[in-house]
Amino acid sequence: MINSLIKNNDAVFSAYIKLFNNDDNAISDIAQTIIAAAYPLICFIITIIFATIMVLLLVYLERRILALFTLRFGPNRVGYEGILQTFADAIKLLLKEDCAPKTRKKVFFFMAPFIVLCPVVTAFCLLPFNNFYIQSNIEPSIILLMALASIPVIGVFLAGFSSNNKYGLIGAARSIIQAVSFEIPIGVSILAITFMTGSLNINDIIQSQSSNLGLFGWHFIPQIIGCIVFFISALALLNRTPFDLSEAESELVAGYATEYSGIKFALFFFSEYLLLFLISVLFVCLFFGGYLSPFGTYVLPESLIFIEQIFWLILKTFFIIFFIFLIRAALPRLRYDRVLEFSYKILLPLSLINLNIAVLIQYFMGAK
Amino acid sequence: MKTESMEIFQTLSKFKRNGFVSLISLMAEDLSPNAEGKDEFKLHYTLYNPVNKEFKEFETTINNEAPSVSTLYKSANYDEREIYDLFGIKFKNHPNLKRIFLDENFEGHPLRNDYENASNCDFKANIEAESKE
Amino acid sequence: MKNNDFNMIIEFTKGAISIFKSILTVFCQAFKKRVTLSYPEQKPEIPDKFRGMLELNYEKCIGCGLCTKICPAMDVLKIKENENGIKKLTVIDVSRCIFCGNCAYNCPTGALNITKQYELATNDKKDLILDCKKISEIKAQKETETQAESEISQENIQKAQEMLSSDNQNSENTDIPAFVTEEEI
Amino acid sequence: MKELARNKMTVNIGPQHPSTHGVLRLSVELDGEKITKCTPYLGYLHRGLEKAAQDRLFAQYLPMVDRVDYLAGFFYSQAYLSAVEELLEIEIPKNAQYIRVLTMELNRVSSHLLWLGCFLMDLGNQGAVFYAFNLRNEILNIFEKITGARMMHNYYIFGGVRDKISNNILNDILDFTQNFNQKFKVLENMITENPIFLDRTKGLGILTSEIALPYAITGVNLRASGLSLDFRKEKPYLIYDELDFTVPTAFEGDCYSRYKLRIDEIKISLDLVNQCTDWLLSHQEGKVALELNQINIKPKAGKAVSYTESVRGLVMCHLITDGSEKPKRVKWRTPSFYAVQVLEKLAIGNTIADLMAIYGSLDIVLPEADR
Repeated sequence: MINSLIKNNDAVFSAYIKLFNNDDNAISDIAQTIIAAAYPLICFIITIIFATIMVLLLVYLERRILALFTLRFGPNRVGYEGILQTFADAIKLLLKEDCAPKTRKKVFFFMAPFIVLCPVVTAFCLLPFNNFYIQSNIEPSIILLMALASIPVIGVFLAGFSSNNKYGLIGAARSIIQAVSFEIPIGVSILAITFMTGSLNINDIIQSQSSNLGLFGWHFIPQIIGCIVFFISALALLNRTPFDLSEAESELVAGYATEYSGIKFALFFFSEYLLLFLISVLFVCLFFGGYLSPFGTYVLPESLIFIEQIFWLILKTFFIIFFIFLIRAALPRLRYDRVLEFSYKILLPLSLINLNIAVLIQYFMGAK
Repeated sequence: MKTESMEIFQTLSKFKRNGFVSLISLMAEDLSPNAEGKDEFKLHYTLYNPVNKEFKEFETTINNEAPSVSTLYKSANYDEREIYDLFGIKFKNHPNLKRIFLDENFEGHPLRNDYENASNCDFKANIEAESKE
Repeated sequence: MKNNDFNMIIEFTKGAISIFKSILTVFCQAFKKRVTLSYPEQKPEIPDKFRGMLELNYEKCIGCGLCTKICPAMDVLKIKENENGIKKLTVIDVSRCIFCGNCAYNCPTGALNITKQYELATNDKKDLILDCKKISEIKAQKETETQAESEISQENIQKAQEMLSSDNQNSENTDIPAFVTEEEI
Repeated sequence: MKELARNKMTVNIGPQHPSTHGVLRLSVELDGEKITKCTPYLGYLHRGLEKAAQDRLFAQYLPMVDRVDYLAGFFYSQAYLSAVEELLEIEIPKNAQYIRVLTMELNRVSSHLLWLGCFLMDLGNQGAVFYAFNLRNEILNIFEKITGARMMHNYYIFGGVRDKISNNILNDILDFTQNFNQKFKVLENMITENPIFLDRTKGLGILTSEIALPYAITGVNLRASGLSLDFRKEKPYLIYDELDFTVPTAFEGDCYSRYKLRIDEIKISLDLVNQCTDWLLSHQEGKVALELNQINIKPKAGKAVSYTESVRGLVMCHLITDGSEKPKRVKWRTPSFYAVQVLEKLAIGNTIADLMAIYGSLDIVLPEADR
């Protein structure tokens, strides 16, 4: 069972060994084991560096884009057009004194940021940025990814609960209920996708969307309802406007993170934006053909396709994220009880209808 | 004209029965010390009748105490607390007669005529001390 | 019931459309002109009547005391006797000023004026306590110096004048301190 | 478990809470997310303005009056000055009256715009506040040209106003009012039909006239519940009886109708501004102030009360003098003071999110309530 799970991974690993092993006998067994031991570490470091750059870029972009819609400039002084602003902010947060209330529950208070951060970073290894190199290409990767993406809520709850702050407690309770109610429509719309493709692997789902039609072969056309439902639920899962109830500034100050400061707050912030990136990538992979080119064929020569694939994926993801930022500037916040009503009365039925559509398509058109 | 304290309540309830349902303003004025050398205050009630669009001003002189009209007019609750805070007039049967603007531990009632303007003196003393430095 | 459901669907689609409309209106704002001024490089337009820093023409002041009488912040302006025994307004404590302009509006001789200067932030609060006498002396000294310079030789009058016109601009900006503290006296 | 479920939680909102616009403290008792009791605490911004009047000359107190409500300073100057002018027994020139009305109505628009932005921010909208402030900025620029300051104007004086408004500025004002609707459309498109906004405001915080009258609520909050009490019509001051305007009313008394009324009021005020500007453009010669010695104001002993319809409701200035050069007692009747009080009643049964919406829709400005 486990062997079959890491089957794909083995292939990548052996390819990695071969990279260092130009003539087959030159490398000794000891060196091979050292490389084998270093492999996860290198993966981890690459992930962390990539994630950090992404988060810093996203925070910067959010501020610039929000400013764009509100007739301002946004940060434009530090570095070229303010590109180093978030870097400076991050350094400031890391060097800041870490204040915490005396009455906190110490263990949980300390644990909470890490519980939020770790699963999000872990989930990064499941993302297929191109067809050639996926850190961990296990068979049911989408299930694992959704499972990892729903763990942070526990951390959020612990943070609100352990900081002994009433705003934090209310925020934590809100985010738990929100996560529980919005994971159902997300799950059902993913189910519809898996019906369409017959696979639980994200890479397979992307591959199933490739056709000569390019853009028009992607899942968002037959699954338009599912696409909308997934997007709205993702907004709720990410605590973005109009569903930012757990950290509603005008009501709960900062929600669960009210008592956090310095590096712990930075971790919350970091994982929040990382999750935003993660879910957007997943959304693109499921409905917008992941790393596929919108023209059907790749522009660059075959040896450089892996770069082009990364480019397309990042471009699409940023487009989605841009839209999420736009919504933040435009819409007011929904009320707490209305959010739940919206989830159960509108999104859940819609996602079920979408599931039926997927089944019908599969029945009449047959598997690809 | 000096009214007995219960009379204020009765007159105002009569006004209310006649349609003056809104007490738009309540103001106090310090007249003390009066001819006898005692505390004397004047209360100005301004009433509004939304049906006839009519305004009525009603004045009365009191000593240190007056009946609360907050059961008749809800808005009088804060007004009376303000007057208690700044003048020290005690309103009988008021549901929550506490200071509204100033701190609970503040001494004296600043708008009374016999109030020593201590804080202002401090302010000037501070300035002098600063300039000496 | 069916009719009711139908109405609900219509309302739902209407709502979705108007949400989309509001998102679109916000999106269109991205193409409009930015409002922000990049402050130190780009300065705002200051209207003529702007009430900024106070300025005293020390010679004109007659020490009548109207300004101190009408100042709502009460301790901004201080009148003192100078060495000749003439009362004049000498200290302006801008750190306590509320910039209402009452003193300048009611000055009978026009000695006290409002300038357009609005960049008043300093590191030390004492920088904002102006000594009018000191400022006027420095100004007078500067003027006599420039006059003396210009009278040196008739030959270089033209050159000197050219130099002066540029020098004056520079000197006004750099040499005369805008604020003179009491400490410096 | 049952006892635990029934436990109520007391949350202290403010005085440093992002949506209390200043320094109001609300002590809220929560049952789950439902509010069962709400107690406001005032006084964090108390500056003793009534006490300060007793130490100061009439003209010396005048600049401080702008600061009672920093968003609508002109109204307070007008209230104070009309009380003093009543005791001085003077009538200010026609031009001055028109200029006062013009500036006050512009001020009304600017204050409503600020309210609109902050109200939407309370509801969680991040963008609208910038559009509203941007529009308000244009009005403040005009004020800066007219008076020399953006918020604390000190422009009205005893017997008129300080300066004439030049033709250039009047034309600027006309430009502004003509372009206003087009710019304001952005906000209206964003909000008025937005189902989330409607859901958050319709039927919420209903203030019926039965509640509003005993609580002495005035202004837009009262007019939203069906009573058309506007002191510009009721007790016309200045030249309001010569101007042509209507007083909009609504009957629902909820947050949405209060929002609607304020939007209507912005438009009516702009119309009034237009009327005043047209009049002033054709009457440039007239005096704008009586020649009074500003420092030596000594009204006769007596009592004067002035009624002014401010942005937030009725502003009354009770002035009692004893013939000296300082007022004996100045009492401000401020509308926000009463609007805070009604919050106790309106909050009950609503959630925290709704409390912020109600609080925002009542347009409470704390310095005004605390004085």
